[in-house]
This record gives sequence, structure tokens and C-alpha cells, in this order.
Amino acid sequence: MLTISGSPHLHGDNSTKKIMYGVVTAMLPAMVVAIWYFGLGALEIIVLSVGFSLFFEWLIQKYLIKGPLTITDGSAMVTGILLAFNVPSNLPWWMIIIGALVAIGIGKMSFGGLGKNIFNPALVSRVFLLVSFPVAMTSWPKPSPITKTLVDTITGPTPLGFVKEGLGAGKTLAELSQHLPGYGQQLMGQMGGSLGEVSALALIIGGIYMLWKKIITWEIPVSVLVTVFVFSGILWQIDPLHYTNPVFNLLTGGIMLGAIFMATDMVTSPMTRGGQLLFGFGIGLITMLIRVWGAYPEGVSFAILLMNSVVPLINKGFKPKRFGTVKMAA
Amino acid sequence: MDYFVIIISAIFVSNIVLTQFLGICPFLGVSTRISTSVGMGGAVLFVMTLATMVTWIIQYYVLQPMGLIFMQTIVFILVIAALVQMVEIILKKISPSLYQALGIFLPLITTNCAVLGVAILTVQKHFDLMQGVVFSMATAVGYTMALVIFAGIREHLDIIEVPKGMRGIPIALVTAGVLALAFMGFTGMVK
Amino acid sequence: MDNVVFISMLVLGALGLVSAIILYFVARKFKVFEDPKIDEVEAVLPNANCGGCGYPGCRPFAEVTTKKAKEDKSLDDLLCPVGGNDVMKMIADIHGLSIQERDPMIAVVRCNGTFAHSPEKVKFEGVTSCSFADALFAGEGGCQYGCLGLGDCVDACGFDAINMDAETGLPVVNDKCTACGACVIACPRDIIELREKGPKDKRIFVSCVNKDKGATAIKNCDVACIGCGKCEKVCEFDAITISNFLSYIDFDKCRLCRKCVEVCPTNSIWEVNFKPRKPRPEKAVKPKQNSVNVATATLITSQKIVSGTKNTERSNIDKSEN
Amino acid sequence: MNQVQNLTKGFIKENPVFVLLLGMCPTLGTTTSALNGLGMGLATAFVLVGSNVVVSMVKNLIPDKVRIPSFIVIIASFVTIVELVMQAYVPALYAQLGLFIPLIVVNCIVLGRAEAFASKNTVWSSAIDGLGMGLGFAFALTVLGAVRELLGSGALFGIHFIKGDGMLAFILAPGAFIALGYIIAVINRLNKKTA
Amino acid sequence: MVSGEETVTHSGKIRKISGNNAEIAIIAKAGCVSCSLNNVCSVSDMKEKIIEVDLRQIQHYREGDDVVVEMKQSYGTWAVLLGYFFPFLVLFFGLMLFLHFGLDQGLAGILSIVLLIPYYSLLYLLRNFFKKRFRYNIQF
Amino acid sequence: MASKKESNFVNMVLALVMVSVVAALALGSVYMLTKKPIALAQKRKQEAAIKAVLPAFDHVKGVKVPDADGNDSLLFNVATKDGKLVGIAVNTYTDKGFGGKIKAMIGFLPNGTIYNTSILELKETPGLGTKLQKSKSDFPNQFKGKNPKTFQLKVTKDGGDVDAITAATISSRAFCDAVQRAYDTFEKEKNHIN
Amino acid sequence: MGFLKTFVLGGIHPPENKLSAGKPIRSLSVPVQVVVPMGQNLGAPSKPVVKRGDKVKTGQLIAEAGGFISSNVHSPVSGTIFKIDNMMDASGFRRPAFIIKVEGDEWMDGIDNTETFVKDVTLSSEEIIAKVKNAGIVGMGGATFPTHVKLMVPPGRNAEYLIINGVECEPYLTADHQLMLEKGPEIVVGTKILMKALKVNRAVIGIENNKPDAIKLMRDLTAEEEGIVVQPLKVKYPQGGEKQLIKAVTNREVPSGKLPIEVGCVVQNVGTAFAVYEAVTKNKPLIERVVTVTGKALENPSNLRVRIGTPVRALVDEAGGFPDDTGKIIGGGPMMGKALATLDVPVVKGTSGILLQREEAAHRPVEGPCIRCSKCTQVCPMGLEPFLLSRLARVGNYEAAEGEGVMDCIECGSCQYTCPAKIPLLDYLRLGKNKVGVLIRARTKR
Ligand SMILES: Cc1cc2nc3c(=O)[nH]c(=O)nc-3n(C[C@H](O)[C@H](O)[C@H](O)COP(=O)(O)O)c2cc1C
Ligand SMILES: Cc1cc2nc3c(=O)[nH]c(=O)nc-3n(C[C@H](O)[C@H](O)[C@H](O)COP(=O)(O)O)c2cc1C
Ligand SMILES: Cc1cc2nc3c(=O)[nH]c(=O)nc-3n(C[C@H](O)[C@H](O)[C@H](O)COP(=O)(O)O)c2cc1C
Ligand SMILES: Cc1cc2nc3c(=O)[nH]c(=O)nc-3n(C[C@H](O)[C@H](O)[C@H](O)CO)c2cc1C
Ligand code: SF4
Ligand code: SF4
Ligand code: SF4
Ligand code: SF4
Ligand code: FES
Repeated sequence: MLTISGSPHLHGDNSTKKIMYGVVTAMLPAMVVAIWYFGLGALEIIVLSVGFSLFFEWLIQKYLIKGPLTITDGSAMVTGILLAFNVPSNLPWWMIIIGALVAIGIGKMSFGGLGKNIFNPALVSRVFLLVSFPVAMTSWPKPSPITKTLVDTITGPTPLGFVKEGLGAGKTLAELSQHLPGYGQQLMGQMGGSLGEVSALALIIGGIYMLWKKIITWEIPVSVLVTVFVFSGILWQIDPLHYTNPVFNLLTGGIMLGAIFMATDMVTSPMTRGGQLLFGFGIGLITMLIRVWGAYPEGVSFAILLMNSVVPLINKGFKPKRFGTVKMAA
Repeated sequence: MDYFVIIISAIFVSNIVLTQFLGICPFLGVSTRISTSVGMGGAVLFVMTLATMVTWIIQYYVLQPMGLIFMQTIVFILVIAALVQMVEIILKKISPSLYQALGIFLPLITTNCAVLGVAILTVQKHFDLMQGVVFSMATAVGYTMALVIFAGIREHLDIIEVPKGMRGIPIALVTAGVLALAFMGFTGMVK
Repeated sequence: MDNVVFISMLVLGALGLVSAIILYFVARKFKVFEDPKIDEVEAVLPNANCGGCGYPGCRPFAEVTTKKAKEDKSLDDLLCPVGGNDVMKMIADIHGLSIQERDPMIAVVRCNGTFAHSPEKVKFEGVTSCSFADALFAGEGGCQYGCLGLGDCVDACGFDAINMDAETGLPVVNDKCTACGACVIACPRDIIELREKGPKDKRIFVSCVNKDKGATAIKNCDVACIGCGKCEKVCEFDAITISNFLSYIDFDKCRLCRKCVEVCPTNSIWEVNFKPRKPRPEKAVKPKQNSVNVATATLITSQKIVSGTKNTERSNIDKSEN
Repeated sequence: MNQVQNLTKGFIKENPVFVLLLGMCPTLGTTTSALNGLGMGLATAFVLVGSNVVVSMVKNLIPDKVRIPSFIVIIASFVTIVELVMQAYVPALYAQLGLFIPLIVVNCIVLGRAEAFASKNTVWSSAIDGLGMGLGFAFALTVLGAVRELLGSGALFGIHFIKGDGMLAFILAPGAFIALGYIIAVINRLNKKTA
Repeated sequence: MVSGEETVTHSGKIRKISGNNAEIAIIAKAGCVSCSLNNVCSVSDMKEKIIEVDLRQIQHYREGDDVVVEMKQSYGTWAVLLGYFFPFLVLFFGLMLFLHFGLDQGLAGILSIVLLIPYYSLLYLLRNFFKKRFRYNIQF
Repeated sequence: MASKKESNFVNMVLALVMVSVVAALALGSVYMLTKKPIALAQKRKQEAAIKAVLPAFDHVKGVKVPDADGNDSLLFNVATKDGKLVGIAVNTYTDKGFGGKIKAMIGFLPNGTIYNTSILELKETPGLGTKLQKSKSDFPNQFKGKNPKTFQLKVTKDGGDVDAITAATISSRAFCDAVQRAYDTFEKEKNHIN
Repeated sequence: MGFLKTFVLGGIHPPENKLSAGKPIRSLSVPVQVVVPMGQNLGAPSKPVVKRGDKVKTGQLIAEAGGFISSNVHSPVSGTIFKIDNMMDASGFRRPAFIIKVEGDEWMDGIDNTETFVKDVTLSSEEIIAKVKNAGIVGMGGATFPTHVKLMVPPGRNAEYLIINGVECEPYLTADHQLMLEKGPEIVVGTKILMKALKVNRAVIGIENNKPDAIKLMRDLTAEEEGIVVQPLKVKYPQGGEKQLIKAVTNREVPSGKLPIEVGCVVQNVGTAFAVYEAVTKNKPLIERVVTVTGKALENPSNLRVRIGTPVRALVDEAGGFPDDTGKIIGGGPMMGKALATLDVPVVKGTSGILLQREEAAHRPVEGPCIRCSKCTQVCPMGLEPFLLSRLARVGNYEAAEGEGVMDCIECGSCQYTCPAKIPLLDYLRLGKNKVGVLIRARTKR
């Protein structure tokens, strides 16, 4: 039988699935690093997080929304992995289940599922967990190559937390910096932190892959990182004893993970390039404000959520240039 | 207290809607028009400031000297209600066309809860007059900000298919909750 | 000590005085009179805000009735189709008037191009919107007048009174219908009509809107009205007219004698809510739909019509079909 | 409508919080625990009943144009009375509820019932109405408080069920919004089913 | 923008027609539309606002008709500035000024409220200008 | 139904004034009635706090004392039994809490030893900073019977003797600050009391 | 070659699949019966001037323009008017049409039916326009807008550029390309005639860079011609869109809601230019056109010259017969063409191609939720936000859709092609355009 439909009768070969599994691929290096440093605990967290994210998505779609099932589109898997990336590797298993429920239930399905949410689901969950279980969420196991971690885990602070603590107690950076990991270690990920955020290098590799595959555009990550670099650079120039240097700010904490994988979530970021630049700038700025003056040592998650909330406004303000709306010089 | 601290605190750290829980009803029922939200912010700004000034004077020059602090609630609410109406009458008398333009533009400013709340808070926090005025101004700004952000989100929610059970108030509340979660990031910025 | 009480009385009294004065002037400035009857009327209205009455909502309708009642002392050309006679009577009571009872109406779908009768010739893919499909092509069954089956009418109905039958691909009106007419407006093909419900909900109508010549019509749908004129001839009450190869039964004139139903060679005339006929041998092969209620009315015969019906080509009487 | 229905409708069908969505501020602001919610709810209920009774008593003495301010004065008086009494006899609870006690005066439910019901009905039915609505409000606040307390600290009315804490987020501001959002969603669903 | 300036619309009802003027009552939609009792919640504001519209171009309206009043959005912004924002500035800077001169807080407060009187007088003087500037019309 | 009063000027003024006056009367009376209980409740609260942090006493006297840096003043509740000094309960505070100000009462024995502590007011995070309160954790107990002369009022992380509440170092540190403030002022002023 | 001219906003690169490229144009023999619809142009349908049973000659006027924006219709064959009846058109609707039984091929007097090349034209602008009008020429680029209307520059406007649209950016289609290769000189003359009619002295022939032979040929042919240049363009869909072409060639933007003449441009398709040539120099009305018949399953994708009214089935038979696994028949190109319900519909003046899609290619991919990736916005040549417009149409907020510019959409389909969630964006946009159109009409009526 012939088919009748409106034009166009051709379709490009890009698809939601391709995009989502592309992101998963891009996260592989960071995943490998996480397992290398944090051991099977990291693997367990990732598996639990992904598994329960998919499970809750299925459950809600099947029994509450009663709509089509879309767990195979890969978006819940991305959310699951990113949630796992955002927690310490020794988080109790039941907390990660609560996290998956919050991410999928509150962050995503309450709004109707993929594409409808305003806030980044993984971050909603991370912040929810952070606020609910501050103790567990801020005890970081010290990373060590996989062979050792199987034996024991020692907890230690993240470099950012350490610095903030120290500064709060009236110490100067000079004293503190002796105890900080070097840049090489920071790049490779040999420092305390959430399991996916530690290795800047692995994250950057993933980012380049996504840029190459045209999954993301450069605007958001670059504007976030540049803002952080410039802002912290200025403070550092003013008072290098009390403000950390810009490279340290880029390599530690969740800024790389946030800028490359979480701020770029297309669902929750602005549509136009101008809007994306502003979005990235906002994230960088708020992150630094929280890092420097807030109570929390790290502010990326809050910054992204806050900027998520103004995305509708940004979208209103930054429209694409419409054809034929500029007066010709005639 | 430092004015700067008061301002940051009232706008971000203890945002009136998201952490103080005042003026929730208009916040939830806010229109999706961003420009009207800003306009409403302007009105709230004036009304709050004026109300705070008047109630502050009454508190410290009438109630306290006369030992009538216990009548704070009743006096404040009467004064605020009267003030708001007076502003309206004056505007209408002075320039009907201006008044009419406002009438078309703005939804009702039923923010009694927030206005009275701020007036009482100003007194509770032992602010002096200028601090009180700055506080109410910053509160109004924080209120407007929350309103505008929410107007934007509402517009988005209007064109997507929110699941049936969550449509309307439930999703608005959940969104407000997540927004409040995000605002917790400002915790501790001012002591 | 008592002077605290005294002072408070003084202060509050003064405040009360000031407010009273202000309010007095406010009241004078903003005096608005609204007839309390409007509220009363609004209270008896169904509050469906469907617009079926021709006004934007229930409150405006309440205002109009109140105004009319005051000025014209009659509510005759006003009707809340949803509330029907009962509600209109209540409104009239509020105003101390009486009303003319009106025959209740119901929406009927004048197309029977089910999957069986008008088999799909092509498959449509795209948004489920009749108005979109109408602009794109003639229809899956090839009838350019028939129902597209994409449910614009269903979406328009605020009373859950119309739904798509998955088996036939046609909308079915159930007895929740309030005759608000929203579906009539929504249908891009003017298939839905409001008709009198008739005594005991009985009614007879032509379930087809195809204006093609008989031969063409029957090619796309075996229960199409071919405009043969048999019904027109057999009707003793002049209730049937044919124009553009399409028969139409005027419900004001129709006496429900059912003669036309019997003569229609293509079964395109429907009887609803009649008792089953006594089986007659020659008609047995062609059982008429005889459902007891409207909801099952579409389950009509799927029997093929013997073709070869002659259709007398008639000059086009330029009369719209309804 | 009979008196019993009048009394019970406020619980689910016409619950001022869950269905009519009134008085959101105290609802969110005071429900960190079931007990606090109950306290706030009862305080409001008292004001509701008191003002309803008085308003219905004086309804014929008050000209229309000063109706609203008179009602406000009456309501504010009851609020102040509650304030004073709580300060005197339950100071701890008063300290917890803080700002929200004086704010009862602007709670739409109170003025709304005075205006919509008490100003048209007899003293007795106004009292019943006030009680019904007030208890409905108290019920809602208690439920929300209980949910938040249970999820937030693993306790109910101060009795702990688990060691340690629950999800702290529920005790804090975000949890108030989120919990209320889902409760309303559930109630909507229930009401739709029974309707 | 090509689509012209954005406008604000408001539905209302014609109360009275006198000559070329129509008094239109607009039911101000409360900020709290969610609140089902908002029609009784009138502590701080009016429910209905009357505006006047010049009917010279369009005559076919009768009293009681439902109409949509339309106004350019920028007028609304200006109205808010004039009606609320500038008086706020008067209050604020008045207070700052008086306190700067070392006045007692209460006095400074009262004086800055009194400052509103000249401000509103100014508005009063300008009322005819506003009348010309602020235009509304009935949509369609 | 009795006919409603008309809305004319006199009626309006009269009604509203009457309502106000009656309301004021009622309020004034309730105020008079509750005045004493309120004052009592407040006094009881303060006394209860003092009692909680000091050994038994029969008489207490409040003295405002400039604090150690001389910027502010603290309230010293000087408790005596049979005219003999039992201890001093210091109303102290700190601004360094996670959520801002924390107010506390610290009871010092005449020799400077901490008898007990209690929290009067705090805005810390429930479940974390709120563990400063006695009902919520053992944290405050470690101060009992310690003399700040020998007991370093600093969390262990900063080289002191106080075991911080897990994940609430900031609050713990703030509490130490409040105690320190009280102790410094106590040391400075104890000789001027009496 | 990154520096070729093109339009700025958006655009996509669907696979070209020009299967019939380079295939010489073959003339299809005259069928035994033709169906000539009365409404073949954008605008009002034409009014018949012959009756049932009349004998007509090839090129005889059988219906005349029914309004200002309307055009004449001529008999494409000689024979008898068998019937004037409602006949199925491409969308399956029955609309009035002539059914002509073919009897021989007897042409009207005065029509020069030879291939001789006439180079010089001495007519005035008005005379040319009159001839174009008489010949019933409509735009051959697909929109079928009556050409003579386009040539009548409204008072107060001034045409500066004639742009000949040889872009053919649609995948699969090759008719224009082949026409340029075979009838280059005629097209150049047609262009000159159009320039004269419009009283312009500049004409640009825009050709995409994937047709280097055509560019070269046209360059050679116009080398001597004053004022005519050939502009190679970067390959990007929808370069052939009028507004995009004007932007690419002249860097002018036709203001939203306005016509090209606003910026001094008139765009004509190469086919139109050829038809104008034939009409003016040879008095030949528009009774035949070149149609690309193509599709991956077709044995012999071809460029055919056919009489208007020939059944599509005849074309498909000529191109190798109807393949069994055909899932969709498209009249036009794959991006903008219309799906046909049957092969039994006639070729009309606007039929530029017939594309047969295989069953597996004929179906829409499954639709998922929009992931707000903004790809649709990035490719929209009109700078619209298709995801937003489609949502607004879906929830019925047509006023907002109008404000967001839904009426500017040129229905190029780039957005839907690109969307990773496979949302039928253009369906919704069309729905929105329909409804907004109703709104606008209601408004202007008031
Ligand atoms: C929601 C939330 C609330 C917190 N509240 C407190 C608090 O009240 N007091 C506190 O000292 N730390 C609080 N913290 C933890 C601090 O941010 C910081 O991590 C901690 O004080 C220092 O870590 P440590 O005590 O484990 O060394 C909170 C953290 C979160 C996420
Ligand atoms: C109502 C209407 C009026 C038009 N008037 C003119 C005109 O006066 N001059 C002109 O050159 N083109 C005119 N056009 C033609 C359009 O500019 C355009 O060429 C036509 O719609 C086909 O373009 P397309 O194939 O890109 O859609 C008109 C089109 C429409 C729909
Ligand atoms: C998206 C789009 C693509 C088009 N592509 C072509 C094309 O490739 N070639 C062409 O001649 N016309 C194309 N057209 C039609 C032109 O816009 C325009 O109607 C035509 O060039 C005008 O010439 P005509 O009136 O002679 O047809 C396209 C239109 C649209 C909207
Ligand atoms: C580049 C990219 C980044 C993403 N980042 C996140 C993320 O940070 N958190 C998340 O929950 N989902 C993320 N997703 C997955 C998906 O968009 C997300 O589940 C939706 O927000 C759910 O509607 C990402 C997807 C892509 C393509
Ligand atoms: S079926 Fe039609 S007429 Fe009947 S209620 Fe529904 S929309 Fe109204
Ligand atoms: S009756 Fe009309 S609106 Fe309803 S499905 Fe059929 S075509 Fe669509
Ligand atoms: S079809 Fe319309 S909206 Fe989509 S890309 Fe083309 S012009 Fe833009
Ligand atoms: S391309 Fe598709 S998925 Fe992406 S924003 Fe547009 S509509 Fe949404
Ligand atoms: S209770 Fe309604 S605004 Fe606060």
C-alpha cells in the first residue's frame, strides 16, 4: 500500500539514540579512570546507578504515566552514569538508589520525561543527596591504583574542600599547598573527589570526542572554563595568598565534568549560541562565587541548576536571527 | 549590619519566596508574561518600601512608647491595607490615564502576606529605618527575581506535555522545590 | 494599668475612623453595580465554559440572559445546550419568566466509511490532525468527503462524548453529548451535524456526505449515498431532498416512518434506537442496524452492496445540503 | 448540606490546602514536623472559628462598604489573642512558628470564609464551617508535617523510627515544596477517582 | 521586530457609554489565579478597575459587551515606572538625604513620605500629557 | 433576616469605629491577662537555661558586661547561693555558624571551669549543625568540667582539643568561638563582679 | 571551494542521488487521452471556454484565467473534449478537469512547432507580458505562480535584478539541469526576453556547484551577453528557495512577509525562462514540460518531455515500469514534493519530478520526544525555531506561533530532515500555518 505523508520524505540519519550512546562512549575514559583509582566500589556505584535509573524510568513510564517506554533511548543511562560520576565512590548503596529515584522521578519524569525537564536530572539528584546526606556525600576516598583500593579505603578531602577548610581556619595558601596534589596528579585524577570528576584529562578526551561527533558545540564548555579561569585569575592576581590560582581552579573539583558533560545537556541548556555563551558565563561566575565566598567548597552543581532555571528566559532573550528582519540599506 | 550583607542576604541567601516562604500564592499563580512579572516587581517594591517605612515609624514612635507592641499585628495590617488603597486612589485621582495603564498591565498585587511579613521582619530584626528600607527593597528585588524566573519556567511548562497528574500546581511546586535546592548554593555567602 | 486598654482603644478607634473615611470615598469612586441575578444564574449553569451557547463562557452567558430578561422579558433565543431545558427553566425561574421547551439535540456523525466499507487505499503517516490531513489528501479510503478518522472532533469535545472506535475508524457519539457543537466546528469536512434527538431518542438520518456522482461514490465506499432518489420518492412527508447526489432528511419533517431506510440500496440511511424489525425474508440478508442505544450504532452491516444501481443524473439543484 | 458534611468536607474534598490551594505560606513554612504543623493548624482553626462566629453575629450591623476592614479587625484581634496566649503558655511552639502566627491575619482562608460564609449564615453554621475548614487546614498541615518529618528525620511526632537522620532535604525549604507538590498530585488523583 | 510592538491585552466589559467614551471595567486577574477564593481576597487591592476608552472609530458596541482592551507593552512599563518605581526612588533617596543631614530617623521617614506629595503633584500637572500618551484601544 | 445597615457615611464610620474599639477592648484585656504569664514564661526560659548550665543556686542577677574586645557586651547571669557565688552563666554568641548567628549560654564555675553549656538559638542545618544541641548529640558534653585554660577551645583539625561533629566542622568551630568569647570575657571581668 | 556564494542562515546537505543526471531529455509520445485540470496555478482556477464534444487542436485555449492571479490553459493535444468532469488530482481530490480524447496531433495555426532557434526579439515589455499571459505560463519551479503577474512590477517598485533559478537543490531532480544542458541558448534568449519585460539590465543565473557542466555551458553562452552573469553557488539545500537564492546572489534579504520585488529582484526558474522563450518567439503556449522520473528502484530513471495531462503512469512505464516494492510516489522532489495516492493522475504545469520511494524508505521514522538539541533551529534557513513553533501549534497557541514567525516558514523541511528525535516538525508547522492563516483572514475581514 502506498504511503501518504507531508514532505519532507527524506530523513537524516542522526537520532536521539546515537547522540545518547555517543555521550556514553565519551564517558568511557573517565569511567576507566574511576575504576582504576576507586576500584570495584566505583564500578558498583555505576552499575547500581545506571540500573536503577533505567528501572525507575521503566516503572514510572509503565505504571504512572502509562506512556510509551523509552528506556532504550539511552538518556536514562547517561543520567545514571553522570549521577554515579557525581558521588563519592564509597556512597552507601541505598543512597545511590534514592539518588536514581530523585534524578529520574523528580528531575525527569515529573516533567514528562526526556526533553521536558527544566533542570539537569543528575544534578538535581546530586544536590538533593548532598543536602540530605552531607556526611556521606563529602567523605571522599583517597584514590589509589586499583590494586591497593581493593584492600582498604582511606577518606580524605577534595583539594577544594581542603583549601576552603584551611582558609576558613585562618591558614594561608602557602602552608596549604604543600599538601595539595601536583598538576600532573590533578590532570590524571589522583586526588579525592567524586568518582567521575577526578581526571581532567579523561574528561577532556571525552569532550573532544563529543565535539568531533557534533554531539555538543564548543560554546558552553569553553565559556564556562574561560570564565572560571579569568575570574579566579583576577582574584589570584589580587591576592595569591588567599585565592587559589586559575589552573588549580580548572583542574580540581567538578568544573571539568560540569562544563563538558553536564552544562552541555541539550535539554537544559539554551538553544542559540549567544544564549549558550551567556549560560556558560553564568555557570562559571556562580561557581566561582560559591567556591570563594559560599559555605560549600564546590559550586558547579548549584551553578548549573541555577542557570538551568533561567534557560527559558535566556531562550526568550536570545532568539536566532530571523531571515528578513533587518532593514536593507536599499 | 552592612547594607551589602542585607542586600545579598535578602535577594539570594534568604530569598523571600524560596527560603522564607512568603508570598507563595502570587508566586504560584504568576502569569507567564515576563514583562508583567517585572511590572509587578516594581509595584511590590514601592508598596513594600512604603509599608515598611510607615510601619517602622508606627512601631518605634507609637506602639513602643505607648506600650502597645501587642497590637502590632492588627495595626500593621490595617495600615498596610489602607496604604495600598490610598496609593491607588491617589494614582487614580492624579492621573486616570496612568492608573488605567497600570490596571491593564498588572495583575492584582495581592501580596499582603509578603508585605506584612517584611514589615514584621524589619521590626524583628531590629533594623534601623534605612536598613529596613534597604531590606524591603532587596526583598522586593529577590521576589521579582523569583517571579521572573518562574514566569519563564511556566511558559516552558505551558508548551510541553507535563504528565496529567502533575499538571498545574504540583509541577509548579516541584519546580519551586528544585529551585530552592539550587538556591541553597548561596548558603553561607553572608553570615 | 487600665490605661493600656484605654490607649489601645483610642489608637485602634482612630485607625478605624481613618479607614472608614478612606473606604467611604473609595466606595463612592469605585461603585459598580452588578445584578445579583447574574451570580444566581451562573450558579445554576453547568460551568462547563464550553461556548456552546455562543458566548465566551458561562459567566458571560449569565450576564446576557440577565440583560435579556430585563430588556426583552424573554429568553427565547438563548439556550445553554449543555444544561438543556432543565437549566433554562431554572434560569427562567430566577427571572420570573417562562421558556419554550426545546427539543434536545445530539451530534450525529454522517459518515459510515468504516475500514470495511471504505477500505484503505493508501496509508497516512503524519500528525493525527484531521485539518492537517484534509489539506494534504483526500483520505485513506479515497472518499474526499468522508471522515478522516484522526479525531479533531474527539479533541474538541469537552464532555468526553465522542470517541474514536478503533474497529471502524470512525468517531462515535455517546449519550454524554450536550449538543454544544464544538465538534461540528472542529471537523474540517463538515461531517458532524446537530440533530433533534427525536422521541425516545429515535432518529433517522443519512449517514453520508458524499457529493460525488453515484458511480464514483460507490467506488470508494460501499455504503455511500448515491443520490438515487428512492428515499425521496418513498417519503410521504416531503422530508427528504436530494442535491449534489446526496440525500438529506429534514428532522423537522421526518415522522420516523422508516420507509426510506428500507428502500435505500446502499444502506446509507440510519435508524437509531428503533426496536428490531420483524425479520422479513428478503431483507434478512441485509440486516439493518438496530442497536438499542447510540453507542453501538456504528455496528452496521458489513455486507457488500450489489452494484449496478442506476443513478439518475439529476440537474444540480443549487441547494445546500443542510 | 448537612452539618456533618459541612464539618468533613474540609478534610479531602474541599481541603483548603490540597484542593483550594490557600494559605500556602504557613503550609510550607511551618511544617518541619508533624507537631509544628498541627500547632499552626490548630492556631489557625481557632482564629477561623472565632472570627466566623463573631462575623456572623455582627453581620447585620456592618454596612457593606466597611465589611472587609471590619472583618480584618475582627480577625486580627483573634490572631493577636492567639499570639498572646501562645506566648504565655506554649512559648517553645510560639518560637518555632514565629512569623507565621501574625500572618494568619492575611491567610485567605480566614477572610475568605468570613466573607463567603459567615457573613451570610447563622452563628451556629458559621462555627461549624469554621471548624470544618480549620480542622481541614490543621489536617493538611499535619499530614505535610508528618511526611516531611518522616522522610526528613525518620521520625513522627518526635518519635524516631530509624537511627540517625533521614533525607535532610525534606526538612529544609526544597523538601517543603517538593513534598507538597506530590501530595497535591496524589490528592488530585484520589479526588478524581471518587468524583 | 517585524510583528510590531508587543501588546498587553485584557478582557473587560463595557459598563457605560457616554458620548465617545466607553467606561470599561476590567476584572483584574489576580496574581493568584491558582487561588479559587481570590474573588474574596481583597485586602490590598481592587477587583475591578475602570478604564476609559475613546470609541470614536468604532461605534458598534453596546453596554455590557465583552471586549478586549489592548495596550502597547511599553506603556505598561512606563506606567509602572511612573506610578511605582519613581516614587520608590523618591522615598529612598529622600530618606538617604534626610538621614545624611542628620535628621532623626522618624522625622526623616515622615519627610520622605511627605516628599511624595510634590512628586504626585508633578504627575498631576502632567496628567494631560499622559492622557495623550497612554492610549488603549479595543481589539478588533 | 434583619435588614442590613446601609452604607452611608455615618453608618460606616460608626460601625468601623465600634468594631475597632471593641476589638481594642478585648485585646487590651487579653493582653493584661497574659502579660504576667508571658513575662513569667520568658523568665522561666532564661532561668531554665541558667539552671541547666550551673549548679544549684537561689538567687540570680543579670549584669551587662563589655566583651573581651570591647566591641559588644555580653549578659552575665551571676548566680549565688546563700549570698555565695556559685557560678556565672554567660549569654554568648558567635557569627561564624554555618547559618549565621548562634546564641549560647555557658556556665562557668568561679574558677573558670565550664560547668555546662546550652544552645539558646541557632540556624544551623537540621541534622548537622543542630547537633550542637544537647538533645541531639554528645558533642556539648565534652565541654563539661573542662577549664579552657588547659582545654584548647579549637577543633582537633585546627590543633585543638574539641572533637568536631562529623561533617559539621564549621558549626563546631563556631561553637568553640562562642565559648572562647564567653571565657575571655569571663576571665577579664570575673574580678569585677561582686 | 569554500568561498562560493551561498545564503547565510541554516541549510542542510541531504544526499544528492541525482540518478537521472546526464540522461538526455526524451520526448514521451502523446497518450490516447489526457486529463487537464482547470486549476493548475497558484491562485484562482481558470474558467472553461470549450464544451463537451468540442474539437480542439493542440495549443488551443480551453480555459481562460479566472482572476488576476490566474492563468490560461491550453489543450496539450488535438482531439475531442470527451468530458468536463471532476477528476482526481495529485492529492486525491476530485476537481474540475477536461478529459480530451486524442485524435492525431494537429496544432493551432501560428504556433511554431519546430526546433529552430530564434534569437532576436523585438517586442516591447507590454507585448511580451501579454504573450506570456496568453501562453498560460506559470512558474515551473514548483510554485506555479502565474508568470505574467510576476512580470508586472507593481507601481512604486523597481526591478533591478532578474535571477534565473537553475539551482535545482532538491535531491534526485535533474530536469532543470538537463534542460540547461540541452536548451541553453533558448534559456539565454528567454532570460533576455524576461529582462526586457522587467526592464532590467542585470540578470544572474544561479547554478549550484554540483552542475559544473551546466555552469560552464551557460558561462560560454552568456559570455557575449551584456548584463547576464552565471553565478556558481555552494551546494546547500534549500538554495533554490526564492529568498535564499536572492540572499546568496545579491546578499539582499527579502523582508519577512514581503515579496522579492521589495528588494528589486524577480526570480524565475530556468524552465520558466524556456517556456517564455517558446511562448514569445514561437507562440507556443505552455502545454508540455520536462519531468524527472526517478527512484532507486526504477530501471531507467529519465528526464522526459511530456504533454500536460499525460497520466503519471505513462511516465513511470517509460522509465522502466512500476517497481513492486514502491512505498510512496512523490510528485516533485523528496524534500518538498507531495505524496501521490495513485499513478492515475495527470502531469500538470507544476510537476517537476516523479520520485518513487521504496517501501522501506517510504515510512516515517518513529517519533521521539524533542531533546531540545536546537539542530532544527540551526538548519532553518528562515531563522525560525521549529521546535517551539511545532509545540505552539500542538498546544493550539496559534497567536504565539504567529508572533514567532510561523508564517515565514517556507516549508523546506530542513528542520524535520535534521531532527534527531524524528519529530514531524513540518506537519505541525503546516497545521500552525493553516490555523494562523485562518486567524489572519478573520482579522483582515473585520
Ligand atoms: C545542606 C548542607 C548543610 C550543611 N550544614 C552544615 C552545618 O550546619 N554546619 C556545618 O558545620 N557544616 C554543614 N555542612 C557541611 C559543610 O559544607 C562542610 O562540608 C563541613 O562543615 C566541613 O566538613 P567536615 O566537617 O567533614 O570537615 C553542610 C553541608 C550541606 C551540604
Ligand atoms: C498573493 C501573492 C501575490 C504575489 N504577487 C507578486 C507580484 O506582484 N510580483 C511578483 O514578482 N511575485 C509575486 N508573487 C510571487 C511570489 O513572490 C513567489 O514568486 C511565488 O510565491 C513562488 O515562489 P516560491 O516557489 O519560492 O514559493 C506573489 C505571490 C503571492 C502568493
Ligand atoms: C525550499 C524551496 C526550494 C526550492 N528549490 C527550487 C529549486 O531548486 N529550483 C527552482 O527552480 N525553484 C525552487 N524553488 C522555488 C523557488 O522559490 C521559486 O518559486 C522559483 O524559483 C520562482 O520561479 P518560477 O516562478 O519560475 O517557478 C524552491 C522553493 C522553496 C521554498
Ligand atoms: C551532551 C549531553 C549531556 C548530558 N548531560 C546530562 C546530565 O548532565 N545529566 C543528566 O541527567 N542527563 C544528561 N544527558 C542526558 C539527557 O539529556 C537527560 O537525561 C535529559 O535531561 C533528560 O530529559 C545529557 C545528554 C547529552 C546529549
Ligand atoms: S459530541 Fe460534539 S456536540 Fe456533543 S458534546 Fe461533544 S463536542 Fe459537543
Ligand atoms: S468526523 Fe471530522 S473531525 Fe471527526 S474524525 Fe472524522 S473528519 Fe475528523
Ligand atoms: S520547514 Fe520551515 S521551519 Fe523548517 S527549516 Fe524550513 S523554513 Fe524553517
Ligand atoms: S531538532 Fe528535533 S529534537 Fe532537536 S530541538 Fe529541534 S525538534 Fe527538538
Ligand atoms: S499565604 Fe498566600 S501569599 Fe502567603
